[in-house]
Parts: sequence; C-alpha cells; structure tokens
Amino acid sequence: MLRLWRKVRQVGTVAEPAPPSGGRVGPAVELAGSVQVRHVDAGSCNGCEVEIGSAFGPVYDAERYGARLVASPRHADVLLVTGPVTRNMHRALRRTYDAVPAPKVVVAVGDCARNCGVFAGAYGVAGAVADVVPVDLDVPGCPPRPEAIVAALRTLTGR
Amino acid sequence: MNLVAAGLVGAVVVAVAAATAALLVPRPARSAVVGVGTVLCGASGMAAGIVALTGPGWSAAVAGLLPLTGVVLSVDALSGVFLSVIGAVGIAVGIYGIGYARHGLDGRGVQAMEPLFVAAMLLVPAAGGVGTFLVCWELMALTSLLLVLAEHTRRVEVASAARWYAVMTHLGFVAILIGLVVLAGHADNDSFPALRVAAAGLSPATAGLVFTLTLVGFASKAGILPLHAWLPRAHPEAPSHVSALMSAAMVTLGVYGIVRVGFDLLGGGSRWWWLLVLALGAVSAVYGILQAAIGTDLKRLLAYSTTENMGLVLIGVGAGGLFAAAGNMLLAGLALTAALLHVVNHAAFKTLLFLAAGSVLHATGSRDLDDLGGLRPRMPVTTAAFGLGALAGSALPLGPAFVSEWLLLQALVHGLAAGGMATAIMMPIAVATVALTAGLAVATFVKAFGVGFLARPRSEHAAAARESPPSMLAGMGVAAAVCVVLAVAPVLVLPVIGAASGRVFGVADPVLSGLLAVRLQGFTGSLSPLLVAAAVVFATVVFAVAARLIAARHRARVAARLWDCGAGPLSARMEYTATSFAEPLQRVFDNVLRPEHDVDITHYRESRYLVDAVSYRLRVPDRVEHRLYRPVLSAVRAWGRAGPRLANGSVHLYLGYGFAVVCGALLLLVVTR
Amino acid sequence: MSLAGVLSALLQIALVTVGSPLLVGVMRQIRARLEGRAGAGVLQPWRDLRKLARKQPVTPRGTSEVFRVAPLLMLATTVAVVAVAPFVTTASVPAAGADLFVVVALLTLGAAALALAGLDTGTAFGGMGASREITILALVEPTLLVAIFALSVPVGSTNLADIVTSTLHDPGRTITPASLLAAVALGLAVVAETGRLPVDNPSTHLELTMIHEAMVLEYAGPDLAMVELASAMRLSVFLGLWATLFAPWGIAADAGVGALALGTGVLVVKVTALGAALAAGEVFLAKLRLFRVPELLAGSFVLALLAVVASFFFA
Amino acid sequence: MSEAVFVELLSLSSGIVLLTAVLVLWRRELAMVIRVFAVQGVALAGLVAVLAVRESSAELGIVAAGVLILRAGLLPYLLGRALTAAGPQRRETRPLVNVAASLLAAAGLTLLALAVSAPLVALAPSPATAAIPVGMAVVLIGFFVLVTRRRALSQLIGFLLMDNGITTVGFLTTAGIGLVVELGVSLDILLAVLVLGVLTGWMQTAFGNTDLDELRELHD
Repeated sequence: MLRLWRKVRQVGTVAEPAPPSGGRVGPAVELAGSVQVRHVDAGSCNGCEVEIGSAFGPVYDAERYGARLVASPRHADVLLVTGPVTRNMHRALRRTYDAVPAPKVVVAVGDCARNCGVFAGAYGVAGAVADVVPVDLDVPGCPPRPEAIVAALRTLTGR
Repeated sequence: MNLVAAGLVGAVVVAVAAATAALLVPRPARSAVVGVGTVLCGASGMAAGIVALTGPGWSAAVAGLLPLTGVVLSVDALSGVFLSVIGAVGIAVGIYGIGYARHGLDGRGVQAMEPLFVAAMLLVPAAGGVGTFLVCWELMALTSLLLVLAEHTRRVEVASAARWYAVMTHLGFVAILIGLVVLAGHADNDSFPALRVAAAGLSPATAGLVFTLTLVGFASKAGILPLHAWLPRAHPEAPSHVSALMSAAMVTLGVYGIVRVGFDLLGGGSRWWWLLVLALGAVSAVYGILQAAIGTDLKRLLAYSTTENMGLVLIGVGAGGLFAAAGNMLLAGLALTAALLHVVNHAAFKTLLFLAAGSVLHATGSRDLDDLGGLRPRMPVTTAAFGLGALAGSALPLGPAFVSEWLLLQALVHGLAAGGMATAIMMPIAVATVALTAGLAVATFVKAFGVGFLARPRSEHAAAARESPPSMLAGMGVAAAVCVVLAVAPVLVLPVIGAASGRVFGVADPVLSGLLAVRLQGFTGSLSPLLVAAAVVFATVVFAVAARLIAARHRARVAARLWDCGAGPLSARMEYTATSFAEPLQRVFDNVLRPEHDVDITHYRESRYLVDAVSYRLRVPDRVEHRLYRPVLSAVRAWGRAGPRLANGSVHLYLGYGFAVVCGALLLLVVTR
Repeated sequence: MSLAGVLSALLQIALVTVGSPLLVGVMRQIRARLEGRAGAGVLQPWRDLRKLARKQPVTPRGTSEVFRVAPLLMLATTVAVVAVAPFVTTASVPAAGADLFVVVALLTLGAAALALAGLDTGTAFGGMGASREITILALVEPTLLVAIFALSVPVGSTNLADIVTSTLHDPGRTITPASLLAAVALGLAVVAETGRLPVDNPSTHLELTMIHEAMVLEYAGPDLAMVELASAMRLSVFLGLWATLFAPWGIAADAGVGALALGTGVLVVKVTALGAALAAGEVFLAKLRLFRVPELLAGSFVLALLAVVASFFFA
Repeated sequence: MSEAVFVELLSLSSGIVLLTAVLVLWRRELAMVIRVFAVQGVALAGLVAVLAVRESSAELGIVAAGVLILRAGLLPYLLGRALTAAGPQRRETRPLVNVAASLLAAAGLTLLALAVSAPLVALAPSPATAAIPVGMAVVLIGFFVLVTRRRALSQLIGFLLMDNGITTVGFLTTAGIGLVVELGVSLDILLAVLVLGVLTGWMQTAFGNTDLDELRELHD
C-alpha cells in the first residue's frame, strides 16, 4: 500500500494539457457538457478499440471533458461504432441504436466504420455504419489517433 | 347472558348449523352456505374476543356436557386476543372459500369440516379447564387433519403430509396431556383457577417438568424447531384457505398455550424456562427464514416463513419471561406486547399471502416459483394482494410487521437494563437473530414477489393465468384492508393488546399509543407509523409530479423493447428464476443448509470428449429433519422389529411381564418414598 | 414540531439533494487525480443529471408499475430519512421519526424496491443485480442493527437525536472501545450498502461484475436521473449518519440561524472528508470476489457484536 | 497514572489483544497472520507495562520488556522463517470451518468466555479483572484456530494465541506472575516453536506440503 502511495506521488498527473474547446454547437447544446458513450464493435479488427481505450486512459483522459463510457445503451447519448458492419452485427447495431433514448448521436470511428476500409466488398460485410444507422460524426483514420477521438467527443460535450 | 358467552355460543351454533347444511344442501349452493356460515362463525367469535378484550372476562361451568369434568369456559383479555385473531381469519377465509371451493373442494365432508374447524379453534382459548382444553385441542387437530386430507385423491403427497401431521400433532397432544394432567394431579379440580393455586405449591422440578412437557406440545403446534417438520409438508398440501387458517390462526394457539401455561397457570417460573423458549425461538426464526429464502415452492416458502414468525414471537415471549424473572415487569409487558402484536400482524399478512398463493395455484396449477412469473398483467388484484403481503412479510416500514418487530427490538435493546449475565448474553444474540431474520425476510419476499409475479411468464400455465372469481378477491381484500389498517394505525389494536399483556405481569399499559405515535412506557423510544407512511407516500407523489413536469417540458414517454444486447428476443429461459436468485444466499449458508448437487454428464457413444447432455439437480433437504428424524424413525423401526420376539405367544411370558412390571412398580415406590 | 423544525428539515433536504451529486463529483475527482487523470470536475454529476432529465423517458415493454415506481420510492425513502435525521440540527427532528431502526428500515425499503425493479425487467442482468444486491443487503442488516444496539445501550435509546445529544454531553464516549468497534463495523456496512470498493465497483462497465449497476441497466432519461440522484443521496445519508454518530460535534442544538449555518458548514466538511477518505481508499483496493464478501460482512458483524459486549461489560 | 487513564489504556490494550485474535481468524495470508500475531504481542507487552507502571513494579517492567522481545520479536521472526521453509503455500486455503463461520464462532466463543469468567470477575471487581474475559476469549479462539486450521503453521499460531491468552489472564488475575515463572513458560514456548518449526520443514520435504490431515496417511 505504501509502495502504491509512493507511486501515486511520483507519477502525479499524467493527463496532457487540454487544447482549447470549440464551444457548444449542434448536439452539444442539448447535451450541455455531459456525454455518455456506449461503444459498439460492429466487426472491427480491434485497432480502433485500442485507441478508444487510450482516449479514455489517463494520458488523453476524455472523461475530463464530460464523456464517460457506460454499460447500457439506455444510459447512453452517443454510440461509438467501430469497424465495418458485419452481417452478424447488422441487426444488433440497429437494435442498439433503437435502444438509445433521444437525443442520440452516432459517431463512426475509423475508416472501416466510414466506408468499410480494406474490408469493402468482403462477403461477411453488410456495409458501412451509415448504411445501417444515421451517422452524425466521422473520425477518419486507420486507426484514428486518440486525439482525434477525443476531439470528436469534445465537439459533442462542448467542453 | 354475557356478550362473550353469546358470541361463543353463537359461533358454535352457526358452525354446527353450517356443517349440517353442508351435508344436506345440494352441491351448487353448498360452498356459498358454508362460506356464509364460516363468516358468521368467525364474526361472532371475533365479537366475543373484542368484548373480552375491552370488558371484563367471563367464565362459566356446565356440568354434565362432558363426562367427569363437565365443560369449563373462561375468557379473559389474553383469550380475547386470540379469539379475535381466529375470528378475523375465519371471516376472510370464509368469504374466500365460497369461490375457492368451486375448484373441486365442494364435497360434503370437506365443506362440513371448515366451519367446525373455525369453531374448534375458537373454543381452545375459551377453555377454562384442563379437560375442556384438551377436548377442544383434539377437536381442532382432528378437523384440521381432515381438511389437510381434502385433496388426497388428486395428489399422492397429501397422504404422506397428513400422516406426518397426524403423528406429530398427536405426539404433541400426548405431551400436553401428560403435562397438564401432572399439574392437575396436584390441584383440587381441573379448572384453571384451581391449577393456579396448586402451581404455587409445586416443587421447581415438577413445575419445570410440566412446563417442558407442555412446551414440547405447544412448540410442535407452533412449528418451532425441531418440531416443525409437519408444517412445510401439511401447509403446501392442504387447500390454500385451510393453509391460511392453519398458518395464521391455529399455529398461534401454540403461542397461546405457552403463554397461558407458563405465565398464567405456572406463574412465571424460573429463568431457564424462558432462556429455553428464547433459544428455540431464535433458532426457529433463523432456520425458518433461511429455508424460506432458498425455497422455490411458494406455499412451502410461506410455511417456513410461519416458522420464522412464530420464532420471533417466541423470542418476545422468552424475553418477557426473562425480564419477569429478573423482576422488571414493565419490560416484560413490553416484550409480551410485541410478541402478541406480532401474532396479530402475522395472522393478517399470512392470511393474505396464503389466499393470494391459493389464487395463483388455481389460476396456474403450479406452486413452483420457477414456473411462474408474468402474473402482473394477468392477475392484477392477486398481484397487488401478494405485493402488500410481501411488504408486510419482509417487516419493512409501511407494512404492519414493522411495528411489532420495532417493539420487539426496543424490548431487547432496553433488556440489558433488566440485568443478569444470561440477559446480557442473550440480548445481543437475540437482536442479531432478529436482524438476520429481517434481512433474509426481505430477500425471501423480494424473491417470491419479484420472481413469481413480475417479469415474464416462464411456463405455459403462467402465461394462460386468469384472475380469480370475485369472492376470492373479496376474501383477499378483507385481509389486505386489515393489513393496511394495522400498518398505519396500530393504535386501534395496541392499547388492548398492551393492556392484555400488561395484565399478565400485573402492570398497566407497557405501550402508550396515540394516533400519531407509539411510545414506550418508562423508556425512551417512539415510532410513528402513520407519519412515516404519510411522509413516504407524500414524497413519492411529489417526486412523481416533479418528474412528470420536468419530462413534459422535453420529451414524451415512449415504449421500447427490452434491451437484449441486440441479440434477438429474450426468452423465458434467460430470466432469473427463484433458484438462481437464491443461489448466492444458498452458497453463503452452505455450511448450514448442505445442499445436494447431482451432475450427470452423458457423452456421445462415439467419443467421450463430446457431451451429449448435462443434467443438473439441486436439492436442499431440511437438515434438521435428516439429522434428527431419520435416526429416531429408524430406531423406532428397529424396536418394531424387535417387538414380535417379545410376544411369542407363550402365556407364561406374558404373565412374567406382568410380574416384572408389578415388582418394578413396587421397587420404584420404595425408592421414591 | 415547530415551524423552525419544519424549516430546518427542509434545509436538510435541500442541502443533501443539492450536495449529494457534488459529493460524488468530489469523490470521482479525487480518484481521477490519484490515478493521474485530470478529472471531469466536481460539477459533472449535476451536468449528467441535467442532461438525463431532458432525455426521453423510456418504458421497456413488459415491465409493470413496479419499474416506474421504484426510483420514486427510493428517492422518497431517502428524503424521508434526511428529513428526520439530525444532520444539521437536532431541533429539526420530528421526535417520533428519528429512530435508528426506522432509518435503516426505510433505506432498506428503497433498496428492496430497486431490486424488485431489476427483477421486473426480466432480463438476466436485472435478475443478477437484484439477486446480488439483496444477498448483500440481507447480510449487512445484522451488522447495522447490532451496531445500532451497541451505540444505543449506553444512551438507553435508539433515537438518533438522543444519541447525538448524549455524545455531545460526554465526548469521551466516542473513543471507548465499544464506540471504535462499532465505528469500524458500521463503516464496513456503509461501504457494502453504498456499493463501494471492495464490495462493488461503482465505475465498472462490465455487466458480469456489477451489483448495483446491473439492476438499473434498463432505466433511461429522467428515471435514470432519479436512480442516480437517489444513489448519491443514499451515499451522503450513510456517510452523514456515520459522521453524526461518531463525530457529532457542530450539530446545532436549536434552530437559530447562526447555529444552522455552523451545522451546515460542519456537516459539509465532515461528509466531504469522509467521502474523500473513501475515494482515496478505493484507489488502493481491488474488488473482492462476490463469494468473499460474506467473509468481510461476517467480520464486520463480529466487530459489531464485540462492540455490544464491550459497551456492556466494560461500561 | 490517574485512574481514568489507567482504565482507558488497559481497555485499549486488551481490546487490541482480542481484535488481533479475531483478525487471525479473518485473514488467510499466513504472512499477514504472523504480522497480526506480532501486533498482539506488542499489545500484550503494553498491557503488562500498564500494570507495571500502575503498581510501580520494576520486576513487572522487566517482564513487559521480555514479553515484547519474545512475543513481538523473536516468535514472529521464527514463524516467518518457518513460513519461508514451508514452501510456496503461503495461504490458509481450506480451513475445516470456513472463514465466515469461524468469525461467527469467535463471536460465540467471546460470549462464552464472558459467561464463564463472570464469577471470576465477581470475586474481585476491578478494572484489571474486568478484562479477564478478553484473555479467556483469546484462549478459546486460539484453541479454535488449533482445531480448525489445516496448515501446521496456522496451528502453531493457534497454540501461541492460547498461550497469549493464558498470559493475559495470568497477569490480570495475580497482577504479577513471578519473573521466574514467566521466564520458564517463555522458554517452553520457544522450544515448542523451534521444534514445530523444524517439523514443518521436515513435513515439507517429506510430503510436499504442510497440511496436517496428510499425516493420516502415516497411519495406513
């Protein structure tokens, strides 16, 4: 326990300084600084998951802008969808979208989610995220950098 | 003629008339006639009880009605409490029975027994002499036994349950008989006043013997460990309204017996009596609720909950005895008031719960919680009734049992003031017991209500359930109304119960109750059930309105499908069952319950690495039964086998037995002289 | 019950309602800082609540009134407790209500209602959460009541106001072995009841390890806001009760403005300090396996029982 | 020392003695248990020291120092060595009675101790004798540990708990066992610990673990 305490003291705050915020526009007006995020892996290679993980980790700390991961779409405002939508996940993604109470926002994270990326035309892929649910925001990249994910979330929290 | 007498005579006359009518009236009208008869019988019994509670007592002796002793009746405030309870239960059950009997229970015999059973129960607390008491007690046992047997043609288990009940209730009867006869042997005649006089001159050993013997008999009637084994068998197998009568009314007469003999006839006695009563109560309370918490059979669960509640009552009675032995009569009165109030409350909510369970049983044909579920939209009234009963059974605020458990806890908390090492050690244990019981009771009733009535149906029977006929609903309604009244306005019954139990110890009201608050006499402590209920209801309404106003400014409420992780419709097999709900608790109490697991894995013939089917069975046997009854039963069986060898037909051998007995008796005389 | 009493009860309700989400915010902020994060700020729970209140209310198909009423009941029981408990002043207390047994039973009633709501959804997670919550609740109850017993034996009353007043008159009582043991036992019980580490992880996203969260997975919008607010209020109520019982200094004895202001300030400081300590402690703890929790609770029960023994035999 | 301070210190130290006994039942890691045992030794020494100051007896002071060295220093050290020798199993994995039940049993034993020592306390009621039940409870809990724990080392600790309890009762009743008696008892205990420590090591090499139930195999 003492060792852990020493470690805490040594490390201090590792979160990087926050770049200036863009202010509240669009959906951010209604959400007013609080965004609960449900992440849906619609068929990703898990590259984007790693980056989402670091976006919510101590260094990028998306939580300081009011974004928080939650366990149920009922609690969520934002669906963070990664990967091309596979046939197996097609219906599940649709249902997850339906389960989110209004107002809701869908963010497609990564090139696969935007346009199927390298998986375009594969037999198991049903289409991009936009083909299944209405997408409000894209985060390009393969995988996108955590900064980009955080920036997208900040446009929603407006902080 | 006194009002009490009028009520009692009225009850008996109506019961006999209804029983006769049951034998004569054709089937279609039979259940209605009997139902009305039972209600009238209960009502006049209740009236007699209320008069006895509020006014002076009444006693009478009618010689010649029974051989040897005649009939001796005497009713005081203590009897009044039990008379009113039994009468009230009889009213609710009578109404309920009209509709319930249509389900194949309108045979002549069964219908005739119902009012007779109520009348027999009413006579037990009214008896004023040993002979009368024993006759009424036996009458009650017989009528209830016949009622338990009502459905023996339909289910095999009924016969076995009835056998257990018959044997145990008669063993109990024998114990009471011997105890009371030993006591009466020292008295001029067998009436209670004579016994009181005689008890003062008894040696402590004899008094202890009398008390222990009667305690065995009364505890077995009250379903107290380890003599509870008949209860979880007979209650589920009996028709539900009979279960309600047995569980809410008959069982409490065990408590009546202990209080009457221990405090009234024997005059308090020594400390170890009440330590024993308290310990038995504590063990029963915890064990009963533990079995209920993991049980899945709705009626068996309720039966075990009866064991628990009678355990709590005995904790109160035992604590009262301890305090009285220590000389603190006020505290003793408080403890006994708590116990008697709990008897009343338990009668109210257990009637309600058993009647609701009967309604479910007849709508679905199943008592297994794992098969029920989803009854809320199909049986709204029954669901509401059971919900109310469950709230009461879990002893939470807004339910009646909370008031009596609060009083009990107050008596125990202040009990340390009574002094003495035994008290100091027992009080924390008793509080811990009551606390553990309260926690497990919440678990039990959340499970029973949540799994049994909410969510979605888990079987076709449950999905096809329909609400019960109006008379059954009316019966439940009466019980529910009493529950609500007892919960918010205990002031209606507390003063008389307090006075009745105060009189046992010669103190005036141990509990002062006004409309707003229940206060303890001589100690700090007050509770206001009405204010608590009002505050919670008021706050709920305020928040509901506020939430609606806020939501209305933004978006309207919509219905949506359940969140199924996007995987397609949820099936009934994905729901939590009663077994799975109770699994963590069962694991925690593994050491006490010793569940039996069987896992059978069948492999494919081609390869033993491929599993064809896995079957898993879990059984939680009643451990007390296993450990205690099995050895006794096998010992009895061994004796039975040895019997023929003792009686081989030789006349000389039989004469020899006689000679040996005579010599033995003479020797005993010499030794004891 | 005087007008001043009613007003101070309203003051307590307002204080706890407004303050509880802030307390949660402070605790999250402390955890974030100790984990090397920047943190979302103390106001974040209020932002969350504001947003949830504006969202669309959803009734899942197949649920009954129980599901709708449970958050209201949970909130109502908590508010009822806040109204009577002597947090800021002993003068607010409608004398009949502040009984410790009643307080505990009311809080249990709220938790039981939410467990029923979890079962009402009929989902596997709802049932799982309800089952676990109820198991822990059933095991915490003995500790709570026995600890209360230990505290009330020297006072001769289970009334909170009486206990507070008597402790204020005899401050030495809080450092007796009985009081210390009861404090530890009640502390463990509070941790278990409020679903903090090591019993439950309030910030988990993994359904299989959840206890409290699993029950409320179906709630959305304003209903969820009520559940969250009620949970936050329960946390402050439990911490407040603990502070009131073991460190009652500063609680106003009358309903004067100065005394009330002082009482409010002291309560805020005490509860915040306790919350901070709890949050900091969580950083150093791992969650216990569910089936190890009974051991913890059995331990706290033994401590409570020893407290009773100590209060009686070493008095 | 004023009466009030004396009573406070006495109840504090005896409270810690009892609490540590309960903790021995509660914790599974043997290293932790040994540390708890050391704390109990400190509390016991404190108890004796309080009595020594109270009666201003130099002899008791020396005994207190001896208790501190032996029970908070030497014995835990030896136990620690035995633990290292006992191999990789450093936890009491499967006690015969599970931990939750053990704790409840401890509560029961404490109440029992109170009941049986009541007459003893009544003989000469004083703050010192009022703490006798604590000593009795520790003896009973120690015995319970001895009966229900599987690891040889836990049983050793149970044995030592019993001894601590007996010592507590001894000091509280007679307020000053002779220095020589205490010395003799301590030497006995030390010898027992050394022998059992060596035995544990042998068991480890012979059977590969120190579960005493395995000794049954010697019988066959």
